[in-house]
Amino acid sequence: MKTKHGIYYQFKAPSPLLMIWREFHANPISVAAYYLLAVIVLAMLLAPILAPYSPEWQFTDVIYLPPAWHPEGEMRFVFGTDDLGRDILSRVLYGAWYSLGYPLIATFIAAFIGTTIGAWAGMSRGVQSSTLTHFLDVVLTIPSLLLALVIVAIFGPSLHTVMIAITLVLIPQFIHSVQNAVYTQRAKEYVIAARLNGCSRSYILRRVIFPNITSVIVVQLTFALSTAILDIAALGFLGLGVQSPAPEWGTMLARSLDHMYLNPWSMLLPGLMLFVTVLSINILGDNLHRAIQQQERLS
Amino acid sequence: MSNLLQIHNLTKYYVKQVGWLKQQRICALDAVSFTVRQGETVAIIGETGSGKSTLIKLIAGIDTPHAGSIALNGTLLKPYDYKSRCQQIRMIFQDGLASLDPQRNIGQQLLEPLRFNTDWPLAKQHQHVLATLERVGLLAEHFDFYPHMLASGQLARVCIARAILLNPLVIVADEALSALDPSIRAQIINLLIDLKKEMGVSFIFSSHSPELVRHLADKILVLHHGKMLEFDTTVTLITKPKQPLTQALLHMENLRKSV
Amino acid sequence: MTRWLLAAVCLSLAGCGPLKTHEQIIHDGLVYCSEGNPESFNPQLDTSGTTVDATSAQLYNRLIDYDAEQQIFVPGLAHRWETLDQGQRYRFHLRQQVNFHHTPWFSPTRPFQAEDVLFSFQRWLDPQHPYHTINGGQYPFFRASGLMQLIARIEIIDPWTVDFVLTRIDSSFLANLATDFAVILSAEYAQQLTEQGTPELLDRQPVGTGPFQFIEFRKDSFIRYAANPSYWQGKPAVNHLVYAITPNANKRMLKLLTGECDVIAYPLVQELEQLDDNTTIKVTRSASPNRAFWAFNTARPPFDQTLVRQALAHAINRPAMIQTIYHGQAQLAAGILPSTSWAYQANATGYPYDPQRAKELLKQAGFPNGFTMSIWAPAIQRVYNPNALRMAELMQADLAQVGIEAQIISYEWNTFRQRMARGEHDTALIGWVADNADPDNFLRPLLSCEAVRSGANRTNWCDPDFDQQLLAAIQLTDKEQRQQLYQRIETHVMHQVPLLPIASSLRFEAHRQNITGVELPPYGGIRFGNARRLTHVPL
Amino acid sequence: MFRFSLRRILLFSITLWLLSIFTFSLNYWYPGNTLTNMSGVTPAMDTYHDEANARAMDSTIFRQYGQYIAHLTRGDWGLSLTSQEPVFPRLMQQLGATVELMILGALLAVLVGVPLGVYAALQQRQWQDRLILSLSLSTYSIPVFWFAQLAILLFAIQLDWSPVTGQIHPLYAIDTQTGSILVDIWLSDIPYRASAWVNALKHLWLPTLVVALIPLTMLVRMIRSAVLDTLQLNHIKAARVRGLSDRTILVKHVLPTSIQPVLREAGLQFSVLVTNIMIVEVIFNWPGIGSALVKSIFERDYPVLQGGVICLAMLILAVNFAVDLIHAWRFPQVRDVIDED
Repeated sequence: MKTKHGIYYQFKAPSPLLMIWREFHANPISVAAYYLLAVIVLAMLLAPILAPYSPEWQFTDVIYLPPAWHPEGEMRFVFGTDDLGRDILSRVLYGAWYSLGYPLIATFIAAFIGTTIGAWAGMSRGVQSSTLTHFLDVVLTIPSLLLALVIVAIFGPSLHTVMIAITLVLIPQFIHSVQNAVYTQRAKEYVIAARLNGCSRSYILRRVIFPNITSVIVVQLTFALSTAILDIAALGFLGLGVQSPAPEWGTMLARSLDHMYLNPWSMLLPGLMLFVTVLSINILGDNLHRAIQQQERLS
Repeated sequence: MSNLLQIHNLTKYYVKQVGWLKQQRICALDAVSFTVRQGETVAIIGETGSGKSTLIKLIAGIDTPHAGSIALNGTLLKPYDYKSRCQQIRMIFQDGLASLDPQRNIGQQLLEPLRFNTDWPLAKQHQHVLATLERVGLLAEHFDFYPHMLASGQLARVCIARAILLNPLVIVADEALSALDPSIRAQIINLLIDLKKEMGVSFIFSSHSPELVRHLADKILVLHHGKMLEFDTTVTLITKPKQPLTQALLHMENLRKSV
Repeated sequence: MTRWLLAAVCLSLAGCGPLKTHEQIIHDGLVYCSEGNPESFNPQLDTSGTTVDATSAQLYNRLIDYDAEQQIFVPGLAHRWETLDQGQRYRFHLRQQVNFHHTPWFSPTRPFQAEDVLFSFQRWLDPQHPYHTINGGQYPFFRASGLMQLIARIEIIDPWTVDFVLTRIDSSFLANLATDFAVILSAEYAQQLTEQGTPELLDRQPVGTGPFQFIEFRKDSFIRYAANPSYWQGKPAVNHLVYAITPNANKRMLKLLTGECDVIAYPLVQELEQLDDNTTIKVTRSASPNRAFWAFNTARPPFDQTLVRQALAHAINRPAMIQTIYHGQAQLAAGILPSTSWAYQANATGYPYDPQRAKELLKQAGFPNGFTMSIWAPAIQRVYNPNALRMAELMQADLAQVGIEAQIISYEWNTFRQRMARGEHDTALIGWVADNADPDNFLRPLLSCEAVRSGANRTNWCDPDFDQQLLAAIQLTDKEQRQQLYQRIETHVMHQVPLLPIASSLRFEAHRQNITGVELPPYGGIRFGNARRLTHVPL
Repeated sequence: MFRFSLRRILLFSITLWLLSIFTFSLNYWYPGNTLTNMSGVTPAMDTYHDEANARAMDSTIFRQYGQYIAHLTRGDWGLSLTSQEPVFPRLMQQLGATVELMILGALLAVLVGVPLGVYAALQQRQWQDRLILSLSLSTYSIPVFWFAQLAILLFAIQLDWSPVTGQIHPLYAIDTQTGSILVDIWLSDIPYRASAWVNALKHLWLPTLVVALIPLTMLVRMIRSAVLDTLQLNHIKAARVRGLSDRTILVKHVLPTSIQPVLREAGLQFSVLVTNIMIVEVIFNWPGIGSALVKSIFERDYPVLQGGVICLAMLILAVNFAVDLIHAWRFPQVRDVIDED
């Protein structure tokens, strides 16, 4: 609905979500984190093209090769090779699937399920939701790693189990935050107004409440993602996660400890990748959160 | 003029925890009954906490009464039945900004009642919204505006637009004008009077302001601790109030002047 | 400054006795960082190297010992022995004035005598013996080595003379008696436990005649021993011996570097050499009669087919393993017997790396598209295999080349062995360290039908013909003839490949420079009886 | 307050009951024999039938649950499948070791985190504040197992300030009574307590640091924002106007108010602490519940795993319960809010 000659300069007003994005974009650190994460995700997606070798191919004649910038390194193995002569660069790239890709999938599945249940709980009233709240409060105090360990104990360590465990463990967090957010929203006057407008429940949920809690969900997403990454890596490190030879970063790190003097790079690189990935996600979440607060203060 | 809105024996209480195990009921409304005729303007006055907002909310349907009934043209209104109610009773909120969704623009929100309560084609809905915007003294381009970009007077106009969009029989307002600057308030009051004349709606509002009450209301309802003290025409109450409280509420500025 | 602080702390605490410095405490003892928990404190019950290391030479003695350097048997608790009845009867003359440990839970009233020998052997020989079924009732070494069938009876001649009567002449009898498993327990202690109604403590709160006595075991943390003050060979120089259980090889190395461990099991040799820290740490290497192998569980299809086993043997690249897993510190295995054995002959047939041939064999066997299988690999280091998990990864890649999808399965060491004994595995990367110099010890415990029953035969391969030949070989006294017979046996086994030999590794041990006297006999566990610390601390 | 406490106690008991149902059903979900998972008694053992009778295995599920609870409360938590030892006494010792690390870690986090957070808030938008904030965000993102390894390399190997793993040098023969090494030294009658303490502290500080690091950084951030929020409140401004010194305002007014939102988050903090402890115990060979738990999964030792899960979960629930009570006792306005639903 644009009017050609109004008395106002702006024709198209920016939506609040867009304004949060602008606020976020004004901070160079968050932009850096954003692009860093984008690069890592891209590298993960393009791993089959970017990786020079298969992550499991063993060059048994060149084991423990240091990275290329080291005097003893070779150009064809940029990050060097591990104890079985596998190219560390390729392993780190493919490993991103396990250490970032699968957590991403787990987070999204958990977000979907958790948000659905959370929205339902937030919209329903009375005993039902109060019981759920208390129950969730309790579940949330149990560390996610402990629950994941129990699930691994039941099904045995494997990629499937880890995915099930991490997804299950993340769901309560989403239910909790979404339910709380919906509950707060429900009391807002504009939601009441929408109800008085005769809108259907699903319309109120989808069009009125959801746009207003997107930011909560996004912040929760980044938080859940970093939890998922660290938990999967921790399970891998403990030997209870993704099993070798899958180049999961936590598993790689644990395995590399046995030859950290001979080949310190194979220990440093996976840990560094984990750190950088989680750091950029955390910065992203943190600054997003701040941008939202800023936006709320302005409006 | 027939009785449009019949309110009978309306009761509402809140439960408060007192001590360890005892609960106490606090009455917000205690058996309030009155009727409103078509086109009539009723002002509800009372001290803070006397149950004005509760009454408004109950009529608007946001809250459920513990006893009593509300009937419109002889049919009982069920609580939470927004669908049938919103065509006939509309509400103007106290805080314009808070009652508008910050994530959607004005137009989208004004289309909402039409979308859910009419089977008009989209173009007609748009047209009606634009017409209503102009009718309340806004511009068509405000359609694209987000609530935080509007001034308080404009927000009040949007709220009024939302209330009149469906041509209701009754409009209720809870302290709708108390937050506005005096000059803007005057504009809005005039707008309301104009609209009332044009549409012939019944208007129920609560207010702290004696001038406004005297200026707008045909009838006045006085609440005290949830009980209905008096309900009569403005003229009667101003000239011959039965209760000292009514006198006090309606002549506050006189009191203040005399002190 | 620190001393003042210490003194202040000490003074402020009531009952703080004479100050003993950290150095004195350290000087008094020795810390051995071992790789795992012992399954029991009696090596009769278990063949695991971890159990043997922790118990045999420290807590117990045997009747006789084997001196690997001079290749002769030397006296243990028996100071003299003789052969009677053309080798069917052995008479042992026992040492007198040997005392059992004096512990809080047992005070011996008499020294060691023939009754104890009888008890120690009858326990596993006689299924009716009251202690036979206590703590599992499995005596894997004795069953697999054939000692159970070999010994007909044991006779006490007088309190210090015992006769062993054999069912047949057997040239490996003494060698088996000298192993770490043939330990002597206390009959008196057993009787006390029976009276107490706690017979299971025999193997948990052990009493022996060895240089150290048991104090405390805390699973996953430590085993604590104290010197036996009345040890018949003289009190050990080390007063306190602690096994700090450190399953992680990397942690063991770090702890050796910081001096938290004095001696460590299974060091990461390449890492330690890299450190170039030879002033404080010493790595020793010695030949060891061991064999790492890949066992196929022939009880499970398709591993019951010889063609499949041969195909798998061709499919994996063993020379690459010598490089990556053993860092060249091992010898590629051609046959089952290691090159240190006198029966070894270099011309045994091997299985060269040949994926093409492997594919052909698989096609012949009816698996042109390969199949899925599991490789079981222990998570801890062994003498014969420093990193079985890594080896399994290598093999996984090799097997993928011939279309076989392999899954790696690993459990904690004791669980691993228990499950394997139940035959839950498809194939397993495991190995064997000889208990004595006899070639029989390499074949019978690993592949005989008797070993299938005891659970020690990881292949579940049972060939009566093979057993027959083994029996024939052991009854021969002529070395030349035996060697030829073993040669034939080995050729047969290698053709059948129930297991594929991979390598024999050097044995490594690393310790701080100031520790001496830690012995690693080739046919046994580690011995601390003569260990001592060299540093002198002013008192 | 009484009513509030009653409600909380009720909630706490219901939670414990749910936990017991959860752990009870775990026995059926773990692979293998249910009775063995529950009691550690294998079918091969003589006592198997007695145990099956004692736990009402052939009866209804409700009676089985009743027996399970009876055994649990009696302290009969079954036998370990690997060592055949009773689980409960062993777990209590491991609990001591874990709690020791927990308390020291929490203390360190509070003693360093709170002043740092307040300092950052007072220096808002200065370089000190930015430094503290970015440092805390980075440390918050470090995988704790990686950090622990790097810390061992630096402090134990390079600098030799600390031993690599363990509670105390193994040659110190300290009887394990409570599991907490400092307490055990106190209780023991060895003549060289002082040097034992010194040695134990040398072992303790590094794992404590690693355990405390992440809760510490979270605490810094939370305290900082809480203090900033508090400074905006009217009564603080009023105190300023009254002419009170900055120091008095900070100690008497700002801090007590700022603690409230931080205390509310204490449960979450504590669960982060427990997560770290589990990993740190494995890395530092700390004989606590966390390392026992992880090991029991490798060994398929379900009775021990069960015991560990129950212990840790109860510990966490109890701490949360305590925090709730303290919170409500200290900040009465909270309990009305909570009371409403």
